[in-house]
Amino acid sequence: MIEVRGLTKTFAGRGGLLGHRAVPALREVDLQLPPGGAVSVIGESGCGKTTLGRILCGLESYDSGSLLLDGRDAKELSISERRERFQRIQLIHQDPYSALNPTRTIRQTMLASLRLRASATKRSQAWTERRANELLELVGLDPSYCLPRYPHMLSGGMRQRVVIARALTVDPDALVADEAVAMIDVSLRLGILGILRKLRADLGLSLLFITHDVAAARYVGEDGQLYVLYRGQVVEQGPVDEIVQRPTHPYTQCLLSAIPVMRGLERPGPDRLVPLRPLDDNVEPPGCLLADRCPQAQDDCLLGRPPLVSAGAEGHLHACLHPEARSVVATPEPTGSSTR
Amino acid sequence: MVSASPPIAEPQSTGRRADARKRRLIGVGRRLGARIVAALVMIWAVATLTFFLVHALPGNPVQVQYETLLSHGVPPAQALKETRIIYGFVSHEPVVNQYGSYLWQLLHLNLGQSISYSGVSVSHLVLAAAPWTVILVLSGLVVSFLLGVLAGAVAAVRRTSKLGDLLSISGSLLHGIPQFVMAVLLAYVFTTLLPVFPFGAPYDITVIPGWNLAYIGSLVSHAVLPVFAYALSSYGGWMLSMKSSVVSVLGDDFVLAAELRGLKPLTQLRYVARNALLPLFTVFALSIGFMFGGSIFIEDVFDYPGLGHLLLSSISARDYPLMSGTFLLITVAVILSNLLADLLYTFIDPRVRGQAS
Amino acid sequence: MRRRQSRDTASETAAGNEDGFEGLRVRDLTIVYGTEAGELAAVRGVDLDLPAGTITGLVGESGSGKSTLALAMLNAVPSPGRITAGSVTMSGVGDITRLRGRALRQVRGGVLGYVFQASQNSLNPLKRVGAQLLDLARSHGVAQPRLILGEAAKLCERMGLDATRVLSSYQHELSGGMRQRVGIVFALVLNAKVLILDEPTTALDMLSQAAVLEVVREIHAERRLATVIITHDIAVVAEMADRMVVTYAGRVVESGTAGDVLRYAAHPYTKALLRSIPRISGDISAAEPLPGRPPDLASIPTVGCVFRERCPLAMPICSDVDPATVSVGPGHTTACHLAAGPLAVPEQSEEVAG
Amino acid sequence: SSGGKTASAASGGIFTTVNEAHPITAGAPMNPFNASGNTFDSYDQVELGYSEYSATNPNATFPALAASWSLGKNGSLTVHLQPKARWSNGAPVTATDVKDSAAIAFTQGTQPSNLASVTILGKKEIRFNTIPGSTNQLFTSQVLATTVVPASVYGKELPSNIWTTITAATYTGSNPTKVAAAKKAQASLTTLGKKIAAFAPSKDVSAGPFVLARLNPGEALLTANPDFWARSRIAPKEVVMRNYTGNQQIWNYLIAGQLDAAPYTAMPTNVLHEILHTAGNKEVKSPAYVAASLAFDEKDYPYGITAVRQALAYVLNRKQITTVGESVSGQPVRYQTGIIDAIAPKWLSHQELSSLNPYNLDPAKAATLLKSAHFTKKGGQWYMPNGKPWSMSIESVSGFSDWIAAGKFMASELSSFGIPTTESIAPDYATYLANLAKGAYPVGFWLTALGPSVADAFDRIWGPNDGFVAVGNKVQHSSAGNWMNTPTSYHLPVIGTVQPGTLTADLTALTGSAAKAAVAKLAAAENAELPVISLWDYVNVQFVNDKHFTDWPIGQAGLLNDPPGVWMMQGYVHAK
Amino acid sequence: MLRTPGRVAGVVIIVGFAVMGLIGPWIYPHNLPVNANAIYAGPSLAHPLGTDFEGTDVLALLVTGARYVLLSALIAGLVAVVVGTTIGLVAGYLRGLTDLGLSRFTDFALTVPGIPLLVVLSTVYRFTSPYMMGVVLGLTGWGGLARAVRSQALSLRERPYLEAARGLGLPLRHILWRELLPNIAPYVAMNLLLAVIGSIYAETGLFFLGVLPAQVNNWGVMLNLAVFSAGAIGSPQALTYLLAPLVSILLLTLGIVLLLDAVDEIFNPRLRTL
Ligand SMILES: Nc1ncnc2c1ncn2[C@@H]1O[C@H](COP(=O)(O)OP(=O)(O)OP(=O)(O)O)[C@@H](O)[C@H]1O
Ligand SMILES: Nc1ncnc2c1ncn2[C@@H]1O[C@H](COP(=O)(O)OP(=O)(O)OP(=O)(O)O)[C@@H](O)[C@H]1O
Ligand SMILES: [Mg+2]
Ligand SMILES: [Mg+2]
Repeated sequence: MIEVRGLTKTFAGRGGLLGHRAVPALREVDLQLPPGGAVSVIGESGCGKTTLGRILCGLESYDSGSLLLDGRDAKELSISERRERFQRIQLIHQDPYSALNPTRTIRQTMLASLRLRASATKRSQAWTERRANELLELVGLDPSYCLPRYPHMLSGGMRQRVVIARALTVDPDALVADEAVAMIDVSLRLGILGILRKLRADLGLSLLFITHDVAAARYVGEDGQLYVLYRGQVVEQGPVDEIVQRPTHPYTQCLLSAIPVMRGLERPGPDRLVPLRPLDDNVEPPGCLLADRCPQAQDDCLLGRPPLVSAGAEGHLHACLHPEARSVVATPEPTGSSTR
Repeated sequence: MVSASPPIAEPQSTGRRADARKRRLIGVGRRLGARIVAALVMIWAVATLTFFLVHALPGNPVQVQYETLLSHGVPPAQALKETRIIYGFVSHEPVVNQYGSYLWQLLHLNLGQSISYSGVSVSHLVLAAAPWTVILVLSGLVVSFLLGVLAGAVAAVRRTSKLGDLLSISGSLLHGIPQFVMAVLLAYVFTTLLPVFPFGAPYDITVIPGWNLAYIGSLVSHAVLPVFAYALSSYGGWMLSMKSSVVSVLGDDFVLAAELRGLKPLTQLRYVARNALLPLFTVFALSIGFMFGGSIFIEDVFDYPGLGHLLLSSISARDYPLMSGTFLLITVAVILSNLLADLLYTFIDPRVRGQAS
Repeated sequence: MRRRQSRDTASETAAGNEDGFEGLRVRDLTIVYGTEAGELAAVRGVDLDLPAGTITGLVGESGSGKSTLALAMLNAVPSPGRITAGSVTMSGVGDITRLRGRALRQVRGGVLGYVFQASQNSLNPLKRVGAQLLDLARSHGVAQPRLILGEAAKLCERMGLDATRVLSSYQHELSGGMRQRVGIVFALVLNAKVLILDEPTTALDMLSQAAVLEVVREIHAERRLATVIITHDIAVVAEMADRMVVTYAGRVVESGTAGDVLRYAAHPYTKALLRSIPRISGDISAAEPLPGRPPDLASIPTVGCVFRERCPLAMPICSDVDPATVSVGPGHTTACHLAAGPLAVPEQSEEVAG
Repeated sequence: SSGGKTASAASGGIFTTVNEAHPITAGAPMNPFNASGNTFDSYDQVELGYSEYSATNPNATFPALAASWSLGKNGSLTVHLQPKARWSNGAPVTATDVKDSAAIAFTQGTQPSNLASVTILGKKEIRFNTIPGSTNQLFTSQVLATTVVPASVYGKELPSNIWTTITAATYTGSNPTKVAAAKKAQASLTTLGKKIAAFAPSKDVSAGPFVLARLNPGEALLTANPDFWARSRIAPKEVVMRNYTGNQQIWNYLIAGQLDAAPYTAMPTNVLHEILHTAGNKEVKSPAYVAASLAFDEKDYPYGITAVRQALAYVLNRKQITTVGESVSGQPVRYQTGIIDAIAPKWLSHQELSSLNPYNLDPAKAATLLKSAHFTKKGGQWYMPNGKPWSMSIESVSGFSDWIAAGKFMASELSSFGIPTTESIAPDYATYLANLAKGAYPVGFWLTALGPSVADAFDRIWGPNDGFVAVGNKVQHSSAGNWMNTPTSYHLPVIGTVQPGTLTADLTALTGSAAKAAVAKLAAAENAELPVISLWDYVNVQFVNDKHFTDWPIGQAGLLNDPPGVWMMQGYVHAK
Repeated sequence: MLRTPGRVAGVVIIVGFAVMGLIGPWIYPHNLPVNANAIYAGPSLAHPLGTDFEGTDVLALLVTGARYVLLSALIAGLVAVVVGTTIGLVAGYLRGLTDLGLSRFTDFALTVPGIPLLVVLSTVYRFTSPYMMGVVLGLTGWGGLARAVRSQALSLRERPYLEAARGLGLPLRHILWRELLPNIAPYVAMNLLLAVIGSIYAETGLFFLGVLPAQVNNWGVMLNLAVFSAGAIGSPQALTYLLAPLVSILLLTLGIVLLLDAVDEIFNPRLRTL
């Protein structure tokens, strides 16, 4: 079980020059990732998704709050325990092109950590080779083709599979996929998503799925939770389908309205909203962070930051003073048929 | 506060803009200040290095100077005073004091007195020599920069043609020739084989210095060879960097975008040129340093009376105050030119400037 | 002044030859790239109509030749590529592939507005947006370049941008969504008739994407443009386009109204592509991955159906004979042997013979 | 660049030459007492007279500011100045100028060694008095070598009691209070000397044929002084004085035909050929009173052994060494006498000369000598009597290309003889001298046979560098400054015991046959004991160019050793 | 790797000089023979490149002088690369205060102009040993590399693959040597070659200036003697003496330059053909 409570992170601001404004990336985020569970995080660019993922993997520090790993605060772990524990949370990076060392063959990449594992568990050299083959096959690659090759000789989709296989070499119990398919060709995305789905089902891995693509989140974690992040704050959370079908927070509603509709196959949601104005992160409204962009904003929204409260349905929370359920996502066209 | 409607009102955004501009200005100011402080620290470090260098010299010349004066029957107090005039410090004082008085003298731009040019202050000598080096370095730099950048741009644009190949090869070849070799070759060709250019003085003594054609012509004709020795030996570097810079800028999206928007070829060229030249400024800064260092060779071969020449003559005369003063000035020149280029860069590249906002 | 005049007269004479079609017409376009393995076709025998007032969506996987096709519309295929056959005819201008020099330059930006695949970096990083707009105006001989700033400011405000701020900004001071909109401003500020958007939203998040698409839709309607949206994201096209063109390996494999193509997809590739996209609602397990890899120049078959290697329904004829483009509905065509019917006799099309 | 190209036959135009004395430094004071002062001897800086470099009469002097002079009975010298001599500001040159100049000489340590005081006898007449009881054969030449500067400029720099101080400083008695006072006076003169050396007059005031007009870091321009006493003799209208920092620059100027007269420069033969190839260039030779020698520190084993030094003299091929080192202006030494070969016959009789050992090349003889001194040769390598292998290092100086080349060549010669030898090069002459004085080099180069005075020549061997210092009229031997460490007396086969140090000191006061006898003894001592091995005598090779000027003092050996300004004062150098 | 003729030429030149430096001193006697009758002789069968001021064969001087030049340049290159890479890597990878300190130090090293510093140092050391010369040259020449390596390390350490390596729990040793270094290897190798060229220039330059004693046999000394003692600039007789070391320096640097562009190919798998 991975859990964060009140997680807050502020960046000093890029450029490092004096007089630069601090950037709050996460504000008091609470999140639970149960074993075998899936949590998807959506939000617009810069809302802190990557930061959250990296903190969970132990790759980034945080200012306050706590990160509990199987109930133990990560800050209380010894260095070796931390390393060992964080090893079991692996990050799948968005960019498959830079996630593999260009100077090393896939075999070298795969074997580096397998060897470590083998020596720790007193297993033979042959085991590492076998395991590498196994893992590559697991992600749908042909080991004999991939192993001797350098990353640049593989396609983006293949590389992302290698990245997943590499993450599996340390037998992780959780994966953090940060926009893992954003840079993969559309036709190949589903293949990768399928692997993640399969890993959850077959190996019981838990998955933190960071994405812009709600449908993809639904595909890999239909049974999981969906968190909506806005400017580092969780504004709405709950079971995926609950949030998709009955979003209550205006921000979530805008996000979901923004999903293109396959006109002809789908019918737009009846309450679909117009797109939001661009975010100006130079201004920080005193109350609700969305107040300056919110189509539903009222005077009291500027008074204080709304807390995350129950939205009625089981596990559905939102942070809005004036919530209103809307049906914004598209629904399948009943006549959907592929022949005329 | 409560009444503020969610859409941001116009005056507020103007305020923000002004604020941003102010922040940017403050940023630039801070950056400038930081650079100047860094340069001062660097100068201090070099002064310290020079001080300890003189201390490390065999048979500590300061001590020797003091003893020599004593042996000439000069009373100790007087000897102390004269040694201090020459070096700015006296070596049998505690090191802290020596260092302190050395820095104190430096603060007053006092580099001590030359031994070989007795009675002449080092500051006087280096200041007299510095303009010649600056003339050489700057004109050499400008000539090589212009030639190299032009040739590099052409080589990049025409990189698949014969002309491009030719230019690239010329660049690589010239780049591989050390400055002193270039100087010797030029000297051989143009003072012996075809004696067209004079050398040995910065200008003909029979012309009267001033804003007259004869003087300027004489200055130019005497500087041609050393300047070209510089220019040719650094041309290759400029050419190659410019070529690779242009090639990389040509691959940038905005260049294609400019073409697709139908901008005039000249405008497109300006876009490419400015972007390609920008990274060369860092190289520019470093190369000024290089050239100050390299001026020794050129000045030696062509007997041009700049700082390098002075440094060499101070060394062969074992004129340690002059030597350390010249070395200090050469290094400070490098620091100052780096500072200048750095500041220039800040003003030229909005992205660097933008870091402040 | 003289420049404008000469262009006006040119357009008058060109207009006289038109058959009433307004917009951009691509005919039988073939584009090759010179590679180590010789000249390989990235776009082959493409016919395309981009009528004014219509948004056409061009979908295809990476490497299917979308950008190449788009650049060809401006006669700007970068070397080592070149147009080997076909024409791109703009109403009132003529065949763009034959234009050279200033005439070509005036068409680019003046008549054809292009928004870049990587519009994120389509501005000169060292100049303010406003100054670059002035450059644009001067390059196109606008009588009073300054007026263009007002025009641009209007466009900016249309797109929800703070015009004063944007025009006095450098590229790096703008966010991704803003840059994309500025890219559109540049494409339209000179009253272009055709708007070509090459993957306008790939690097954007959902909200920015929706906002940019909204802006495009509005301006398109307002100016009665001929708009092409090039993307690999079929959903974007489905949302936006009136007509939809599916390309694969440099060929148009299917085209028709967006509704028709989505609902009655005729080509196995279109069908598979549609299936491979997970949906926001409905049965999520219906999604199915598309097998195999996207094509690259070297592996595109030169004879026969280009999709046959990934096609679940491939037949022997597919490897020998180029499928002809056949009509499967009003304005809906596809290039598949199956659609042509099992008895369809392959017509030797000219480009294969040549 | 200019090379006198605008010269007209009538005026003579520009005379281009090179200043060999010191670098031309923009900003250095126009002051002859400054080490790099921007005044030029014989052009805008004149002495009372210039030495004739006579081998036999060291006092022979060409008149300059001094039109004539006469020796008094008490040894004093009365000088009559050129009646028409004027400074370039129009003021006449007077006895006061000379007196102040004499005082300045004291502050610079360049005064005649036994000068006591100066008495003004008239506006143009002045007497130099000697210290009573002192003897100095060279008093006349030393007095006449005084550089004269204008009292109107320099007088202000001198304190009014300067002559009192000088008198105090020259005290040589043993009264302790006076000795203490002398020390104090000397110290104050040294301090004053520094002040004067640093003094920078605002403009050049010259009594010479030219005045400095302007200079840049590479050249100085002098224009003819209209007030010069013998204006009509001076052909050039202007003089361009070029700076040089390395010999090769002078070669290049000469090859380009840009110099009307060039001072002596070392050069290889190929360069000489190039120079002579240039139109108008002419080589002018005169004897130079100096020889290049190899000197030993006899404290260093085994160089204290006479046989060793003799053996080395037999091994070294002086002819070839000279060819390699100084082929153009060197003459291999024939007689090892301590004076240059050119004047040896003037001092030594034919019989004396022929009795000298010529040390002709004879490696076999060298081997015999070494064996007799218990050296052994094994496997082509010589071992010293103490059993250690004998290897050598020859010291020379960076920038002295002739020494370096010769040194390298000798190293090769000695190595192939069986003494592995390397050449070691000191970074500069000052360091070389300092290390030499410290006794750091067993074998090194040394300039000997300085002349024309034979006393000076032997002083290079048995003088201060060998620990013999003249204090008053007596010579003392001390270890201070002694790096040659020769024995204080030799026992020579025919001549008997010779004490070279004392004899050398006495030589300054000897004349006639007494001097000749002393020279004979010293020459024999040098020849037998070889404290130094002379390698070559220098020949003063100068170049003149006939393009713009003619009538060079060719054949005037003495005059050629003086700078061209003196030639002109003597009526030579005419416009073509 | 050796596909282009240029690279073959480069390798041939470098190997040729290396052989010269290695065995050259053995094929000639320790003391090269002198001959006062053949001073500045022109090229002949006995002396293919003529003779010098004492009649020594110029070819022999060239060959025996190669060792000093090559050895010290190689040492200088190695020292510069080791120091520069270490400082750059440590600064870039560890960041923070270490980086600040090391970066300032690097700036300082870059600012002090090398040649004048060496000229001044020559008053302290005499550099008769190529080892000493090499070490000093190396210690004055590492700045550029350190700066380049630092910025490389800084950007590389943020690369996802390095982050992944850390995430997989791979030891620091592995990360630095196996993951990071191979990526900057082309840089380092290229800089090694550049440092070698720079050292050749600096060292021959110093000897050429004559601030270093001419005791050793070395191309720079030959140049110095040719220009300043033999009057080679003014007289064609000593021309071969001048040209021999000059052409050697040019050839050697040409060889290195020709090899430079092969370096990237050696280290970059992208450019390597499988
Ligand atoms: N190393 C950093 N230094 C300073 N600011 C940072 C840093 N990393 C992220 N930020 C800032 O923190 C905020 C959150 O960044 P983060 O990368 O987590 O967003 P994201 O949701 O992943 O965005 P995207 O969808 O673009 O990937 C942003 O405003 C970003 O600019
Ligand atoms: N300069 C070039 N040289 C050689 N081949 C090229 C060149 N540019 C593109 N190609 C090839 O042409 C084909 C079409 O490329 P194009 O960029 O038009 O595809 P695309 O559909 O726009 O792909 P993407 O979705 O990745 O932008 C690809 O196979 C590509 O590899
Ligand atoms: Mg992110
Ligand atoms: Mg594309």
